[in-house]
Amino acid sequence: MLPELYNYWVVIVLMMIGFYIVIVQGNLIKKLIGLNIFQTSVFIFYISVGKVAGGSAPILAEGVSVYSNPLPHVLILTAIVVGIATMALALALVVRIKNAYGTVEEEELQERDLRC
Amino acid sequence: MLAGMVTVLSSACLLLGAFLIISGAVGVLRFPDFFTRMHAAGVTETLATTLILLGLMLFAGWTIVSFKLLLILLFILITSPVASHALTKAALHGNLQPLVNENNEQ
Amino acid sequence: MLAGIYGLLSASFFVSMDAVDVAFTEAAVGAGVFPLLMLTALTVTGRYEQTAHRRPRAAFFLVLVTGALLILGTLDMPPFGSPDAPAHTHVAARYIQVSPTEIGIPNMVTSVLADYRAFDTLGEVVVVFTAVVGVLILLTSGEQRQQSSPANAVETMRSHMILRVVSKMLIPLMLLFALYVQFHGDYGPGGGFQAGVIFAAAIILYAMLFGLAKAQAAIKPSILRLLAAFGVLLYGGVGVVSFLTGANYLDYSRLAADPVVGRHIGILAIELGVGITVAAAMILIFYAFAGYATGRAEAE
Amino acid sequence: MLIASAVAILVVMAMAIIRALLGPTIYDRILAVNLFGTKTVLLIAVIGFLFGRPDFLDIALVYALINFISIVGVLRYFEYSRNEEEGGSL
Repeated sequence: MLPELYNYWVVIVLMMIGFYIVIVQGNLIKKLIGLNIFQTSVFIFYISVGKVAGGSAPILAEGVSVYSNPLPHVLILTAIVVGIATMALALALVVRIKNAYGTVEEEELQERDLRC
Repeated sequence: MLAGMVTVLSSACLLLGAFLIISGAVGVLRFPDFFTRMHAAGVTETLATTLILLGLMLFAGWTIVSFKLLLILLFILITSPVASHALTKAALHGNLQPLVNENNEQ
Repeated sequence: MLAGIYGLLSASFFVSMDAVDVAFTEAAVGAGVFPLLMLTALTVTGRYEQTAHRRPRAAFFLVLVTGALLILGTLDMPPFGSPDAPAHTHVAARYIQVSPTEIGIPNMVTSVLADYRAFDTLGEVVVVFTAVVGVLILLTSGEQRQQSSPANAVETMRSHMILRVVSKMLIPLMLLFALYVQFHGDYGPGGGFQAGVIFAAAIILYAMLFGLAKAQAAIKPSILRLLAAFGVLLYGGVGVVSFLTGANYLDYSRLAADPVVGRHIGILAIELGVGITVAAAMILIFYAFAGYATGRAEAE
Repeated sequence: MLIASAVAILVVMAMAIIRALLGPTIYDRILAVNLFGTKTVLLIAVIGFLFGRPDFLDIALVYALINFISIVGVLRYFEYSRNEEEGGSL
């Protein structure tokens, strides 16, 4: 039973690494990288769910009768591109924060906010 | 007869390529400084890639797959040395001195 | 830095999971565009950071507990790869069985993406478009500055003669390959999203090697903005046309006399819309970041 | 035979990651990432044959392209930031 679930565990380890980075790092850019790792772990989770043992890629071919589930693939395919677009938006925000505050460290930002 | 020969040939190509990339990786891991590592990686990479892709091509025979493999081979043959060159040049510009054997200088 | 490797690794994972299309996208996005964006943002924010971590012990504990709970949760999940997991027993079976005859294209991912779930995809494209609008609003306030002195815009790659010549050779091939991916998406892995990203990556390579000003002269940002909007419009427009033919919104079966052919046409059209939007969006985002970086460097 | 070369490529990729993590200079890391990228191309091609679905080759092709682009991008970034620092010190 246990070896059948290892894939999900890898996902969880990745997810927790991302989570840890988001919590611990004060640098906003590093937080975004952690967020990206988290995001990718979710992608991997979806794709793992979509896998069927012995199945092949969901492109019709002769002599193949078992296909993996195409639905998670579709969801993740769009999610990746949307993810990069939203990540770009987040980076743009960080860049503007740098411009306005002169720093991207969370603690310094809070200090400045308190002073105002 | 011919089919058997092709199989043997492609297997030989694959094995030789695998050996080469492993030796290259060992070089990358063990050599003392950046430029020697670059040598290990850059030199083996091209030949090993060619061999492995050639082996796969022999497997595939005359199909569109073979053509795609040829395209990949072409791309790697063009880009990989160029990337190595650019990297080395950047490293040299970045004031990274090659490790020179002191025995020769004496 | 290691994000690039990470992208490569996850893409090879997707390949082994049979998710060809996803691997395709992740290959282009995770390994190419994402690190580039990260690096361009880093040039603006600076590489240096303070390393004071806040309460790592507590965070580690929290993470450990959450992870343990999640692992406990997986014990109830169906075994990996089991064919009768709940995820495979609902609509997916129908997609796999019916789509080859109903839509007539071999790549099921494309048919689900562009036909059965066309609404979802429309939403995603609109999200991408909105994100680009947001990035542009945030970052293009310094546009006049960067236009005033294009002469000393990024020319750091001038010394790499070989790189420039080879790239000049490769870029047309990349654009060609992007078009192949775009229009081959119904037979093999590929489609609008991937093609858009590859196309954008080629243009970004050009911008990196020959300077932002030259790239912007070749492909004007104003045209790109129009194109990004046009892609979304094309997608929605196909829906309206299918509306007018008497079918439901985004139901292409009446675009041609034969429903299968009609669906094929519809899928190609909206994939084109997706491709145009994604390509324009990625190039615009890169322009915005790079333009901001150079504009700031000159202001200092 | 295919399996043997796939395993060999995997070993090489592991070595490349080790070098990327150790790498004393930034260029060592870039070199390792580059190595990793080309090996991924090969791995995808070989796996495509292993599974009998050569459709995967398109991905390998994308990889070959994207890998090159990202190496160029990373190089440009590091040269750019170095120039900036030099400009600042002058």
